[in-house]
Amino acid sequence: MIQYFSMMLVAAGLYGLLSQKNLVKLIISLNIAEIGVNLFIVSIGYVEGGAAPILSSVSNNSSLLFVDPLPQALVLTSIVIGVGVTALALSLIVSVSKSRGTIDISELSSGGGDRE
Amino acid sequence: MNILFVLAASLFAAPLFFLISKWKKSVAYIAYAAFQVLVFLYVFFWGGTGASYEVVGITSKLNFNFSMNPVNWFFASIVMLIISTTAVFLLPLKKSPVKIFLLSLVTAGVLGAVFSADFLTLMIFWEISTWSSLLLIIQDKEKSTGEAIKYAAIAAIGSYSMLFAIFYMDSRLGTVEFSSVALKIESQPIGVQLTIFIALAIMVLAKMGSFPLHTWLRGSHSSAPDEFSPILSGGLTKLGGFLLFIMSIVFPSFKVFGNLPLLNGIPIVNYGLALLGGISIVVGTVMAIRMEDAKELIAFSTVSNSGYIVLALSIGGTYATAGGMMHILNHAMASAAMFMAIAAVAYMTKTTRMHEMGGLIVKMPFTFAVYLVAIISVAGIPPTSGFVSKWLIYQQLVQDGLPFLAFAAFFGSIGSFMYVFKPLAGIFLGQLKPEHEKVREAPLIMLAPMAFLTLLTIFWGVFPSNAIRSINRITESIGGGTVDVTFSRIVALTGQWDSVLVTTVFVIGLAISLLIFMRAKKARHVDLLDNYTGGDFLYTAELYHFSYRMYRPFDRLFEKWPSMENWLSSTSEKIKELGALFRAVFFNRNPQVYIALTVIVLVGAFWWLR
Amino acid sequence: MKRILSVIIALLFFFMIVTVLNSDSSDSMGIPRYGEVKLSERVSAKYIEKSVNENQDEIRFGVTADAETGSANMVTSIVVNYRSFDTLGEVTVLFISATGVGLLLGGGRKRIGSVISVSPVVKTASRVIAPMLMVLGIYIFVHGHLTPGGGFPGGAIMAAGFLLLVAVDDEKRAYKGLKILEGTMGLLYVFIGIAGLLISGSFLENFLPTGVVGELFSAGIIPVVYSVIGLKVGAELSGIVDDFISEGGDEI
Amino acid sequence: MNPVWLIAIPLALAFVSAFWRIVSGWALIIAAFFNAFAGVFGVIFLTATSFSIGGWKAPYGINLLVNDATKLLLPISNILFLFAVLSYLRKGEETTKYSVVFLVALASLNGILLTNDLFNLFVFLEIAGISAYLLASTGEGSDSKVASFKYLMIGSVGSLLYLLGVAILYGAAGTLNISELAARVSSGQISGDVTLVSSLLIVAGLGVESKLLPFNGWVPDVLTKSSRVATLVLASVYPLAMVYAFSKVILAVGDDRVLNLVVLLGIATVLVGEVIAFGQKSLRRTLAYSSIAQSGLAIFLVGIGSVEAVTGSIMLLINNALSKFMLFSIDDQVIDEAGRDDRDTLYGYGRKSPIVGVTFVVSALSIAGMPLFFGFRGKLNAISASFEASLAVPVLILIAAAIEVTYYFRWIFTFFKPVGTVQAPEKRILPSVEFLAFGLVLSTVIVFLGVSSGEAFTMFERAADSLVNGVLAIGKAILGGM
Repeated sequence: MIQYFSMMLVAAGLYGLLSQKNLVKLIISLNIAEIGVNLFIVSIGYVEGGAAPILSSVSNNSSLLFVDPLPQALVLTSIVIGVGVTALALSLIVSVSKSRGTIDISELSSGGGDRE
Repeated sequence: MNILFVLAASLFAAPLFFLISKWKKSVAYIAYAAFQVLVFLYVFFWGGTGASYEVVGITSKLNFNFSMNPVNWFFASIVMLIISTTAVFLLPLKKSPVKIFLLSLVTAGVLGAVFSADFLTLMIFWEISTWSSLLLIIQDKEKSTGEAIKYAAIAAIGSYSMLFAIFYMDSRLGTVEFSSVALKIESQPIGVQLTIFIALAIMVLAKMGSFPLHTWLRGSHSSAPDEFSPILSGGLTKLGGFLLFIMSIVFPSFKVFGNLPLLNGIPIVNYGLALLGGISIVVGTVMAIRMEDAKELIAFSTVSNSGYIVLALSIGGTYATAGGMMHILNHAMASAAMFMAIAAVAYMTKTTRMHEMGGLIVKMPFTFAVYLVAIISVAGIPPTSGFVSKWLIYQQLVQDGLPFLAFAAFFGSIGSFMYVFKPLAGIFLGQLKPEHEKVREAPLIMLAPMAFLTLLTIFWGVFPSNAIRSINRITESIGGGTVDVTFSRIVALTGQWDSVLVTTVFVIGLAISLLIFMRAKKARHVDLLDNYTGGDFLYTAELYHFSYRMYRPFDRLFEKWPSMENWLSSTSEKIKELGALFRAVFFNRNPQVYIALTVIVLVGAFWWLR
Repeated sequence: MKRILSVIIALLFFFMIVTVLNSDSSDSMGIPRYGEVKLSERVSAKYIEKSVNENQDEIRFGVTADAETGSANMVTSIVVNYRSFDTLGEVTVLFISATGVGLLLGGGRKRIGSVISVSPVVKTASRVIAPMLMVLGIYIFVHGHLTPGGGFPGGAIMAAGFLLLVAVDDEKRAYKGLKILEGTMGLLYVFIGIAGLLISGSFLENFLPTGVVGELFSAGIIPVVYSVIGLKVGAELSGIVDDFISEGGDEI
Repeated sequence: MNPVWLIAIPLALAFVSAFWRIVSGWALIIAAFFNAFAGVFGVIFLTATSFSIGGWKAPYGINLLVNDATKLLLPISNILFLFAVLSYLRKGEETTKYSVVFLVALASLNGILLTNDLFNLFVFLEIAGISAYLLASTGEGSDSKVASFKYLMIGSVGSLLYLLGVAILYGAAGTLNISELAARVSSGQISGDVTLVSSLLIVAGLGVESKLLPFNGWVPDVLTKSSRVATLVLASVYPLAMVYAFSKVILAVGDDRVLNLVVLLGIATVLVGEVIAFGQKSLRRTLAYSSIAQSGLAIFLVGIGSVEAVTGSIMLLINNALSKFMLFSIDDQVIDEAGRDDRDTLYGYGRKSPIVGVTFVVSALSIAGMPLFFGFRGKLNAISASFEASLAVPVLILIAAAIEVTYYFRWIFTFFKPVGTVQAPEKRILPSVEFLAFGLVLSTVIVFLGVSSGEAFTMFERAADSLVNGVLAIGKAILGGM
């Protein structure tokens, strides 16, 4: 179920990416899709009844049932990468809006773009 | 010393001559000329040993193959003859290091191509000579860049078509060598055979400048540097003849396509190719008649003569094969001589437009003689070698009963009288222009190679048996029939040709007319533009030059013909339009379109492939 | 029209993935149903048992000593030990985007002031809370090998402290020292890797004793690396915040 | 030498120059020189193939793979990068501002070439991507910022798709090691739907950076609007690394059905790229579209997947990198000189500046695939291999090649158009020193590879073999050892 939900997030993000015009909204849509993918990655590591993969005084034995720790490590990486890309994208938006005075993608495309 | 050494030497000679010419141009040019002559001598005397060589090299499974068979010898001798005479001819002309570099590369490419024993080697060396000749063409004249691009486009069509054929052969037959392809091709399905044949034929048509791929010849020949035109027309286009000979005779096209419907005993594929040859005879002739520039005119005469070669070699048969081969030899010499004569005139007068000249016979009699013999040969008049080849081709046409092709061939012959006379009259006859009063005969170093070609033309006209025996040896070596010749006679089915006898008669006739000429009254000189009594001023003097629009009435006949000249530029426009469309679709300005396309392709591919 | 198309495309994508998730994969390895993962078929099994290089008996919390990696938090052991190279890359991503933000927005001297006026109570309170947040961040990344969390959350919490300061104080700017901290920490991470290469034979390999699982001073280089990462991430995120509020003017 | 130095040194210097601006230019030069030398002398003589990171054995830890293909591409990409850096630092203005970005890009490109782990590849792709977005935004005016933003959008979506593909693959196979995944995929252990959708997602993700249609919408804008030095890197070294990563991953974990799609998209890329390039009036724009076409050429061969095809792909890739480096630097020279690069400006430029002209001819002829130049060898392999697919493939490729030859010749003719034959030749224009050096070196390499005997080409074959069979063999060994 959670996997379907994560894919819905991806689809929602995709919808936003295709339909929105505001650059900031586009980045938000991108983030939504990213979160969907991250959620999906975590979900493929879930084991029914598994404990969090941390040894502690409660779950103190590696022969216990744990969930898959690798996807969690991957998600950590991909979240941070997402943060980096978002920061860069936002700063690009700031710089574009300073010079062009608009953050509407269709206006930006008609002004610049692939001209002869 | 084998051909590999010569080939390597000629490849390395290019940068060497370039460096030498940076130091001293004349030394480099003399060395270049000497080298070409040496290569020619080597090729001519030791080129037909029958040895073959294999050099590891191209890709992991394909190697360079060279052979020194009679066929290679024949074509190599012709091409090197033209190149070496031109190399001597161009000594007095303007020198540049770039030109000598490219000219040396052309030699290397041509040499490798004519000694090749497989299609890939042929194609690679041919391409080398093609791109270096492309760069050579644009060296001198400003309009040349626009013209050379047509050559580049058509050469690309030809080369890639040939490349397709080569690798198709490789994938189907596992070999690209001439001899083993000839053995294995017969067992292939007809579709494969046809594909290979047609793809190779496109290369032949493109490089020989035959209809419908002839449009590059006019611009490239006329805008090429004057000293390069003889090589381009006499040397490089003859490589097409080499490939054609390989694909129609060695590759036994008659046997291979024998199961297809026959037209007058000729397989429909060969007939189609011959028809294209016939069309290019007609088109070349008609267009040549309409040209005002001497070099453009000869360019179209090359189209027409390429048509003869294509026609002859594709209908096959003993006489046509011999005639086609002979015609390659003739036309190489004649067109080279014509271009040299025009180049000599242009060197002295700085123009190639015919109506700007006239009366140069008094100033340049030897050049005139060279030109005269060359046009006689092109028109196919005895006692030049041009007659023999055309006679042989007619023999075959009559024997096979091919009325359409025969009509084209006769049309070309008669038409060639008209167009070769135009420069003759325009440049050499008529009245000398005042600005050409100071023109002198071309320097000896230019005259010598021209005279050499002229003598050869007459020699093989008088003693065709000499050339035909060589051709017989070639056709014999690949199992074809031979033409019966004696010392002075050629025997064909419908008659025989005694060249020595005819020449004797011709010489006697010449002597008589000379007598009459000497006894007759001398003509009086009148200035062409002397209109003192007319009471009018002449503002457009060239309109009154008698060779300007000389064949205007004839020209009008063909004015409405659809022009084949523009298909290339219209294709280019189409490609540009397509490009604009593609750009609008795939490189839209809005990134959302890219994302949408990405996902659509992804999803579409998933449902398609699943 | 555009929206409808977008919906259709998004739904098609959704169905594509759903089809794969639902596809019958009884005879081959498909995507396991939610919660039905067999860990024994995955590389993670070895990470849990800490027996990648040699077979280890059962790991017991607070007992087992000198395991191949001494981290009680398995995710941390993967992030900073088994797949530490990813983490180095991840740090670099953050680093390069922080640099990029700086390059694009320019580290100007003037800054954007806040629109609303902040009451002195909030100002004072935030001055108390911010250092506490930073200490919390340090606590989190130092204990990264024992508890949930680690360098990235720790660094983010530290940056949150900085953000708090910046939000309430119009004059507040980042110190130039942050850049130095960021760069040095990155350099240190690479040096730890090189030290591993020189001492133990491969890049980023552990060269410290791993200690007893569950103790603070255990797990070899993991706490060291996580501290480095924590400080670096904290400095970087603060730097990004600072760049976003800069308005131009002279460069610092 | 452990190849990880190639990643560690530039990275370390990047961190140093982050806070120590004054040395950043020097740091960049040191790193570029180090990588160029280490890339040549340190890697070629390596006998080991696998280098673990962190001391963990193959499928568990990340490992770097040094096979014959890497040994070929590492030196070339590092040397080209050095050349680009040297001409960047010569420019003078704003010399050191972006050197951090260059350093990180250098490290990430080496990482992409070396790593043998899907997720690690993702990380390096992201680093390279972000560096590329930054490099793309370096142009003058806001156009380059907009172009960079578009690049970022499509690039992020691409990497998102790639990540999703990797996740699906991990969910099914439980490993991220490319070799092990290759072994599992080839032995049919993984269900068909999973391999299909994951390889589709990976094709889309990697296709963005490798300029595969329709994922390449960013290319023309970025390559024409960004600053000129950034273009040198983005047009020569980046495609080398990206297409290599594409071929490595797709050949290893790609589903056979997806290979057909790759052939299809590759050919579409070639055709579309060449057709658009044919109509362009500015040199830089022509080169940008020609880059797209060349990438397509290298990629469709990957889709065919035989050793011969991949040999051709690697050769074309290298040829494109070498030649495009020269062509884009020539475009720089022209813009420096004349301010524009349309046809009218360029008429007769090669006569005024013969060295620029000659290098242009060499590189253009090599890209167009004329004999005596390296590109021809690649093209022969490509066409020969394309007969393994349907007969339409070579036909389409040859049509595209004919278009390509024509427009490259048109540019050559433009360069050498004899303008003003009567008047005295105009004054000679001398190109910059570094251009002379690089042009000479690269032209020599192109001609040398063009005329050297077939024996020298076994290295390309070995490289291809290591991609087609080598990666899989390592995976089989891992599976067997588990």
